[in-house]
Amino acid sequence: MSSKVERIILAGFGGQGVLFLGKVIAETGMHAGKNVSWIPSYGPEMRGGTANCSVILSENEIASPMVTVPDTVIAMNRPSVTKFNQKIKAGGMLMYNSSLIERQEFRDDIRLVEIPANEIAEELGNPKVANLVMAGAYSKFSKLITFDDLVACLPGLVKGAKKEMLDINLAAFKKGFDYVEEKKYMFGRYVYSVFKGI
Amino acid sequence: MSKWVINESLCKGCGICIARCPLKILAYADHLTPKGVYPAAITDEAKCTSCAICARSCPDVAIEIYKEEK
Amino acid sequence: MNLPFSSDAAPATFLIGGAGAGKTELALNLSVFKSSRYGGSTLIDLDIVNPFFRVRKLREEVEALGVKVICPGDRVVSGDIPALPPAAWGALEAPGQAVVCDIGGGEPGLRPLGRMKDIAAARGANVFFVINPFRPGFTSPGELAESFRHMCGLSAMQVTHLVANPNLSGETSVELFREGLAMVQDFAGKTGLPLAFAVVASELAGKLGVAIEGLPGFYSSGDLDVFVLERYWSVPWHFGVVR
Amino acid sequence: MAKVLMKGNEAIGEAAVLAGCRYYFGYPITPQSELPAYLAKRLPEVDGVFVQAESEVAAINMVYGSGSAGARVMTSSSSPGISLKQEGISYIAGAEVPCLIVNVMRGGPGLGNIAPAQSDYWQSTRGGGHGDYRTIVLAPNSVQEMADMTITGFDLSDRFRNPVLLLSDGVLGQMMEPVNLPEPHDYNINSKKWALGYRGSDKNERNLCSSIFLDNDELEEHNWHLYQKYQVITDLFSKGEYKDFAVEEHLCDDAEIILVGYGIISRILKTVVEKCRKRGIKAGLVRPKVLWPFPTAVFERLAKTASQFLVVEMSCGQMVEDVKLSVDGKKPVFFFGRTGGTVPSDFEILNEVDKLVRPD
Amino acid sequence: MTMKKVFSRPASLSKTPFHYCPGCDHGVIHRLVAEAIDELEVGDRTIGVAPVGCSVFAYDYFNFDFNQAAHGRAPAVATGIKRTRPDSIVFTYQGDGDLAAIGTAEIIHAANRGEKITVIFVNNAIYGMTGGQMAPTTLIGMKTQTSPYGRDASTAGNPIKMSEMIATLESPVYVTRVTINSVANLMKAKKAIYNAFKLQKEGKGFSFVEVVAICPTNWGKKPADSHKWLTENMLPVFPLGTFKDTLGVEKSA
Repeated sequence: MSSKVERIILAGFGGQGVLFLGKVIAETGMHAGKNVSWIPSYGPEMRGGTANCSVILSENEIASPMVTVPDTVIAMNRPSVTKFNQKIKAGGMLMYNSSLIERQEFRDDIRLVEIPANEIAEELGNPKVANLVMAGAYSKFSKLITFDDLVACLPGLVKGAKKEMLDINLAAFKKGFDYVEEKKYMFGRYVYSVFKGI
Repeated sequence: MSKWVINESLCKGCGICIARCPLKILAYADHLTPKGVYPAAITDEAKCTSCAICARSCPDVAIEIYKEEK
Repeated sequence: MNLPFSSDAAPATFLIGGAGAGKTELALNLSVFKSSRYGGSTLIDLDIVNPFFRVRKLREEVEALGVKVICPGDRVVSGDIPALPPAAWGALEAPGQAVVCDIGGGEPGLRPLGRMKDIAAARGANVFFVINPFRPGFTSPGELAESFRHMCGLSAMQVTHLVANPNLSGETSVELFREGLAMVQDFAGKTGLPLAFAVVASELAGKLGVAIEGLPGFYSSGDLDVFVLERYWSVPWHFGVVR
Repeated sequence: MAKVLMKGNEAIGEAAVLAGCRYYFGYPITPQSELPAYLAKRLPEVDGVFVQAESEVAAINMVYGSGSAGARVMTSSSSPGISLKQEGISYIAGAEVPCLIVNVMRGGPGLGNIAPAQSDYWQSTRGGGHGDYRTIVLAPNSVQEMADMTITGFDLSDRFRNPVLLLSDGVLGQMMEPVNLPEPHDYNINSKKWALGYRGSDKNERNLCSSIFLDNDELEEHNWHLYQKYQVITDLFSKGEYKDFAVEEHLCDDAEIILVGYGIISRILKTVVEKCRKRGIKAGLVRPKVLWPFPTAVFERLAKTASQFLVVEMSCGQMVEDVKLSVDGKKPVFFFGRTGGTVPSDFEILNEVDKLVRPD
Repeated sequence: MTMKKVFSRPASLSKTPFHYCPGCDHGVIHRLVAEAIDELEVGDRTIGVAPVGCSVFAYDYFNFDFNQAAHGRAPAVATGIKRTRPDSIVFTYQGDGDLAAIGTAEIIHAANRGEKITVIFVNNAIYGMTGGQMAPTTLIGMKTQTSPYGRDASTAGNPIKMSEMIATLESPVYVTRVTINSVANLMKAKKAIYNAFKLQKEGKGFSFVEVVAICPTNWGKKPADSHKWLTENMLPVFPLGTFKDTLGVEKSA
């Protein structure tokens, strides 16, 4: 992953909160002093049951905000994998919600990260925060935003939320981040083989 | 005693005032105005009770009525 | 020598007829003719229908020829506002100059005449029904009769004469003129209304054997009175241009 | 003020409030509905007026009324709705009433779809309604510019008593970027002496806002008066104070091929130019930021140095005509476009550049 | 001995002669509006909205500010003006084509929003301006340029009764229909127009006065005959009366 720019597509069913997830990442990037852009799926792409958005985090000025070749795809459901799997840049990352997506034969030139986001969210007592679990997980990989940035940004994103809600959001971040940490993904190397034959 | 005044430059000769005057003391004048209209005129001002029906009926607001103040 | 049309001296002439019958051109010519013959005339523009064919467009040109033009106020001259000029009533009432009234084409143009029928009757006005048998709605004896009946009903005025204006604009030939004229003559016979005269464009007059001394004017062609037109109004996109 | 992450549509709304706009009249249509939604919430907070009209036709006429009464007023819509507004825009231009109109373009003709498009270029720059008139057309390409040009738009419309059109598209309307919001302006509704209801002590005649001139000469005089105003505006944008505002050039000085695009396309073209340069192709970018008056002078100048032009649009080719007029046959002008909601990718544009630069 | 004015031209009416045909009711209705404005002493803060139709030049006949709106759009324009300058007295002056056909949406919704404006609706059952075409209020069987065989309800519908329609809405505070076919009715019309503006002055809400009027030119009748025709033919279809007076302005006056 280039240290200068991260191009992300976030996709899932409507209602899984992928647009908000994108906004969380973009807003965090902005507060971390990066250039950012966020575009929701729009037009013909909207058909077919997936909602998605594109986010760019960059050290430099963002020319085109369109993401055609993502560095990272965060997929919350199966159709999103089908739709975006082939577009990921070689050497990029597919981070997917393994609660809803079965392990399968993916491309072997990308990094795979599986997060059982729904299960983690249910453990926390609120299935709606599965998206934020992914945000926490993403911060583990990002070179442009950190977990602390994410945490710092949260109160501004959920203005007027009750303390319990804020707490559960923070917990979701943390769980996602920790999940990646515990699994000890090998950063900087392509770990496609990790899943092969397991 | 009343005074009946018409602004002939506004009168279009439609005849509504003549038709509505309860005392029938209005008629067309026998001269043309510069605009080519035979205007309404009062034939017997002494009889006018200043009821102002003519003035109120005039679509061109051409008539003014005055009455002697006691 | 101009042959005066016998009823020409009537103090007021109303021209009615279908849209495009040639009323406005005839009204212009008649008023110019009357102006030269009687030392002045008045042309009243009562057209509330089509702003593109109103005599007011040619006001300055005909006024230079001694015709007093009465038309709605200056501010509505280019507007689609059917305001009638109040001076029209004054002009019809006033004794003196000959008055020609141009009425807008088609049925709606006839409606305002309802406001004038009494004054027209009191003045013994000529009411000319102008027929161009080459206009839609007038091309067969049946159609012509139906249109005539219908329009007379709307105009509320008693038609006193027919006027034949058989033309296909620039394509009018002698044969065509005679063919159309015959139809109007036939119609005049059926209705018992006199055919006052036929309208002839100056270009055609020579071919019909009319010796012209001055335009516009009344001439005789055999047993027919013809009124030969000066073309003031050639085509609407040339309006305002007088030769 | 700190940066905030905003959608393009929301940025317009907030910038309008900061510009002193307190009146919004609109009707919902995708993809601009966030803007009325934003203002419905925001305007009451600043004692402003938000009215959801019964139609776009009514909305633009409310704008006409409010603008004629001296307000800074705006409306917004998307392509089919802008078509409905054209009657009112023509009246507003005729009566010389200032206002801001936002078009977040979507696909057409007809109902088309809700996807982003740039197919209202002709409608926007050629008047759109009946009669001889012009609207100033601003074309932002970022959320920041959506905000900035909203404010510029109000200033321009007040200065020239002319409607200003902010021509955006679905992508810009929907995308979020950080925005530096400008400082709020105070706007005094009684600053326009000609406005209806103006009751300053220097008012001696009644005021009239009208586009009717039934007298031929009066209308002709009015038409030439408008024309002269448009000439003044054109001069200010081509050589006067708005010269630099009107157009952005990027790496044009030594460029052999000039890419031309406005709005979101210009962002993609910037990426294409960077990629071209990496591959040794001397590409440059011209981005008209103002579509009327069109920055003709830039093209006249570049036609001397560049060897060809490629215009890229999300339409079947509309602005390309203005570029051709400006280049005036001196150099070839090519076109590449996508429609139906597809935003062309940098790769496909690069492919087009390749075909032109390396024709074998 | 001094002479006292019994009747003269109201101050709000300009000196410009009307362009209307001789005998046209527009002149009287203009005057009634001007008198109401004068009597309420709001001439310095009144803004009119002129429509498209014969009264397109209405703005020239009053001494206060005016906007000239597109056909049918006057209530929308008035909404914009009133919302922007709530302390102004804003009224529209519209004909039947303007208000009851092309601008139906605008009038209904302005009424329904309860815009605090006054609408003067002149209904003469015909399109005067364009030469006597059928209006939405044209009577059944009435012949016009575009209903040459008489209005046929089966294809052209029935005359729209705007006052009745608007009175069904919750928001309007005053909806009344008057005429000026006689001096007595004229005085009632004057009162109605006064009431409508009075309500607006008090900040009360949407007021609507329909004036059933004549078009002697397009009807082809002299003014007196036109008023007679109106009485015999229009009033049975468009009955006079007040359809809504939420605040009881007529009784309080």
